[in-house]
Amino acid sequence: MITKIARILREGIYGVIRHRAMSLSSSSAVTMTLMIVSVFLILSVNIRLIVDTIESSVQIHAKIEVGTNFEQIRSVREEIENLPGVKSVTFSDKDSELNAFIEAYGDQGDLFKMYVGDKNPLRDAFLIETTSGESIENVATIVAKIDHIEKVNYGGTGTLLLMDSMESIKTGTLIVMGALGLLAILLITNTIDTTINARSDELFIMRTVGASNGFIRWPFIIEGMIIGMIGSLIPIILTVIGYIYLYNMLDGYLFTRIFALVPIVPFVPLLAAILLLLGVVVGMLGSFISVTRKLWWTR
Amino acid sequence: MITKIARILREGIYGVIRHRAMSLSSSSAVTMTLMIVSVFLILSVNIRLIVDTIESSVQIHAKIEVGTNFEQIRSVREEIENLPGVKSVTFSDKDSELNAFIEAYGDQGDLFKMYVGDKNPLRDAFLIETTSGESIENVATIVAKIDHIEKVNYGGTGTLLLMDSMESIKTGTLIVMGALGLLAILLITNTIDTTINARSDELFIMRTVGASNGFIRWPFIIEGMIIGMIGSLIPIILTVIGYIYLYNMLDGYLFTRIFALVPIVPFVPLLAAILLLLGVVVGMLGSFISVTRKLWWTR
Amino acid sequence: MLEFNDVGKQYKNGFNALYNVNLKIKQGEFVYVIGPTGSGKSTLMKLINAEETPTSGRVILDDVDIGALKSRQIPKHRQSLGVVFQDYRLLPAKTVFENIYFALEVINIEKTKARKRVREVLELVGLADKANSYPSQLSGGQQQRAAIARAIANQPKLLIADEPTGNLDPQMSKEIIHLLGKINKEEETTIIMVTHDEKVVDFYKKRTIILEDGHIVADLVEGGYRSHDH
Amino acid sequence: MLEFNDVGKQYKNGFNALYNVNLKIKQGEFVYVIGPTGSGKSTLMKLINAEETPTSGRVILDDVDIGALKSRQIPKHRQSLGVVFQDYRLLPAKTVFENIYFALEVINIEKTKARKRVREVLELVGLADKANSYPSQLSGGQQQRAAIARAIANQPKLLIADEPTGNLDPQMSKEIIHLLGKINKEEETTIIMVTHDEKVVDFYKKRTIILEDGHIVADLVEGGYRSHDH
Ligand SMILES: Nc1ncnc2c1ncn2[C@@H]1O[C@H](COP(=O)(O)OP(=O)(O)OP(=O)(O)O)[C@@H](O)[C@H]1O
Ligand SMILES: Nc1ncnc2c1ncn2[C@@H]1O[C@H](COP(=O)(O)OP(=O)(O)OP(=O)(O)O)[C@@H](O)[C@H]1O
Ligand SMILES: [Mg+2]
Ligand SMILES: [Mg+2]
Repeated sequence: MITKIARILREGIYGVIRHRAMSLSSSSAVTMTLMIVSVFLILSVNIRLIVDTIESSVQIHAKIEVGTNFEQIRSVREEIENLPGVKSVTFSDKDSELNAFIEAYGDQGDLFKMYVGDKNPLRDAFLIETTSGESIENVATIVAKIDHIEKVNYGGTGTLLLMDSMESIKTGTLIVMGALGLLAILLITNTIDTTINARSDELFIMRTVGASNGFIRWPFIIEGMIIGMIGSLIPIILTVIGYIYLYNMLDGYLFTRIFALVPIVPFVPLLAAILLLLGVVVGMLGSFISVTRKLWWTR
Repeated sequence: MITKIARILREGIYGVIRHRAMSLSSSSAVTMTLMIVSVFLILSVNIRLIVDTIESSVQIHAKIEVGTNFEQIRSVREEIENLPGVKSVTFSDKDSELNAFIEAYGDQGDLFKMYVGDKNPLRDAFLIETTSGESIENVATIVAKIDHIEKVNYGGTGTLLLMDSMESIKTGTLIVMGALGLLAILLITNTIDTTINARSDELFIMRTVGASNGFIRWPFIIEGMIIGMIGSLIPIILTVIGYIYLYNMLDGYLFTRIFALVPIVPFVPLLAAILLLLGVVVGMLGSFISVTRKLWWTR
Repeated sequence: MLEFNDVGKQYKNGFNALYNVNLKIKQGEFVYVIGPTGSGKSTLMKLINAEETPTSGRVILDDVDIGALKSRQIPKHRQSLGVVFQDYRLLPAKTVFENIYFALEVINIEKTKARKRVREVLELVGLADKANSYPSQLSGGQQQRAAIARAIANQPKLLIADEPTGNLDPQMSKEIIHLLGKINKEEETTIIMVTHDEKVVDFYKKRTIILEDGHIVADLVEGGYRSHDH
Repeated sequence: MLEFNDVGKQYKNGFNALYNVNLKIKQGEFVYVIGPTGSGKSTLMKLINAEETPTSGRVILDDVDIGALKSRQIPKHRQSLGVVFQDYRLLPAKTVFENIYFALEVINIEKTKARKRVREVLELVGLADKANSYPSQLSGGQQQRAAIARAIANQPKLLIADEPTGNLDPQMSKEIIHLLGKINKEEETTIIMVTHDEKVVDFYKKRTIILEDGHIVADLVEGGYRSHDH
């Protein structure tokens, strides 16, 4: 058993070394493919984080009827907090509402100063954060029907549209990632296939000398794994160094303090693991498929 | 001459046909690479369009001093229009300013109704559109110094940050596109190289039989072109059909009426041309480089 | 031990290489197969090696119908054979030593024993000094001897050799034939050898089968190249 | 016409295949090169074909130093040669016809003339019926004859044939030697032929150069395999 494994490993390593040019060439194909995957992964994960940030920044603004007493407010708050899709509920009395209003309208804000004090026409309100952009509309509708709630506002159709586009972006990145992942797998498989195809005479000779399919196959599978592993090294190194560099250079934020980058840990180790796995496992699989198909046509 | 070209074409075509499996395999590698390029191109071009749309929706708001007469307003307007980076200038008198204000603040807008008429504290203003997000700050600074302009406003640092991120996104897509293009070129070259590598014995035999490098090289270059061409067919078809379908399904808009998709013509034909060119030219080049290098090592 | 029953072989392109071949070879025999180029000698060998299947008739080795072997049964069959291929079929990325060692690994021979055996057969064919050369670094005759060494390494019951001396000088040819004769005698290995070498056939007289255009035209127990007249 | 001046050849792995070879071959000569396997015969041929370069001394053909030819000058040189390689070197993806046609296209022969010539040489080596077969569909001897046909197709001034009859039966060998003899006489082609075939060397007596371990040990104008004793 151990001698068998030793043989397989030895032959696999020899195969890579003795067909240096070929191995290097297919390794670099794997490298390029994984570079693309890596760039795409970094982009899409960060886009998703940004989208999440934007989504979670949207709040539902629920005005409370005038004359609702403290007890009632507390029970309404509890009711809202227990709704599915609600992340947090904050109470904001009418004074802070006015302040927020004045602040928000900057320049023109002064026009409202006259309302400060008893003339304040605004209402106490709840600020409700939802867990996802999708639940905003739902939560808003339900909250609107709760007793003592006068009016619910969440930026109207504009916000909903924004939320819709954010969801679309998320789905979009998922679809593109899936398609790209598939293409990457096919590309790597194809690369390994070409490598082995170029050596089908060896497979043939081994067969005619009495080697069984299993005997022939394993060293090639090891070869595919090694090629995949070598091919994933550069993308991994570049990804790790590149992302850490970028992260530190940008101080962890994209454009503004609002959009944080995905933190280095655990993202970068995970990414490295994915790249390695893609290289090794797909390399192995490509090898297996290719050899099996070749042997299928060899008597 | 004609017989020479005929030979080259014939041999190139034969080469592809007689090494069917190999040709198909490398064609599909080209296909996958170009699929990735295509998806990326579609994404980035549309992202750039959206970014442009967002950028151009930002206006500079320049208030005119009270008491500026019609003549003066006209001359100021002309002066602004002649500034570099200015796309259009619209005059908006204080009544329409108030209306816009009331409308923009929706719900709370009613609070301003009391100002309608002579009590209107607002100013006449110019709405200035710039050609790009980058020029906003510049134009604003210059306009602020023009006589009879009281105050200039463009949404403040928030808008500038947005503009910054938009520019970053544009640069980002350009960098990613460049890197991806390079990777694609390397991948295709590598694929063709592997294909020819697997047939280096043929090159060697041709040499030993007295064929000159030029004689050997040309058919292989044609082969590379054919493989590249075949490889670009599927991406072209999928891209054309896919984009037209998507465009029609979404009715030309992404999420909202604000974000238009890049129109089918001339985008799709151009994209098809780029894919074909990438396949054919890079296939040719890969072939050329590979054969030349192989011949370099063959006596 | 080996039997051809009415065997015909037509290649995929329609060419008929063998017609109605009937043949019986007993355990321990040494048989020459001779005939003009293209007469079907290698085709006959390929049928024994299960590389090609007969289009009619049956090839039977020790009660096993070789033509009917399933793909996954073939390795077992080949492991009991030794084959010298006309085109050598050495693995280009392995040294001479490794090429022969490979054939022993296939039948699961213990490491030190296998190494010893490889050195033994290399000595036998006079190639000990080229053990670590790759096939591309060998002369034609050296490659041929490496192929012979590989074929005899696993001490097969049946050895088929397709033109094993075509690239050897007369002296070396003689030695190789001598070696095969010894193996045939001492280990009772059945040997079927395709050859064009009149000298060999005339000198070491053995049973000789003559093929012409896919037909067996003579099967001479007394042997000799010239004993058959066109 | 062809001259070896003190030629030595050491391969990259350090093996010394030729020592101090001195040789003069005149226009129109027919020369056998014989010797045990691994004695350096093919190496000698490869030096003439500019496939290998001498590590010492010079190989001169018609005043041209072959070893000093630049890579881009080599094709011209080879176009004036005809070479039968020991390992045939047929293009696997071309039919027999196309393989030979290729050698004529290389020297820019007009299409209809080239086609005629291909048919002619195929006829000469008895391979007309296999014109459209691929090398993998040929028997060993047929591949060898295809290689011979390709070598003589361009009517070279100098023909070097490395073991051209190793896979041919005696009858066919005789015919091929006869054919080469005719070419030698009628077209004044200089022919250098490596062979192990004692019969041929003894029967068609020609100048015979004997190599052993990289040394020329005899250069017999009268010829014959046995005339040299070990
Ligand atoms: N794969 C193939 N497809 C078609 N025809 C083939 C194939 N292999 C061999 N042939 C033909 O079958 C005939 C017999 O071939 P085979 O190789 O058995 O000859 P042979 O007796 O071994 O000749 P040689 O002495 O030249 O090796 C030949 O005419 C050959 O062209
Ligand atoms: N590329 C190479 N690298 C190293 N050694 C080589 C190489 N080619 C040939 N040799 C060695 O050089 C010696 C002469 O080889 P060569 O091919 O010239 O022999 P040969 O006389 O043609 O033999 P044969 O009759 O067997 O064809 C041999 O011992 C061989 O192992
Ligand atoms: Mg044969
Ligand atoms: Mg030789």
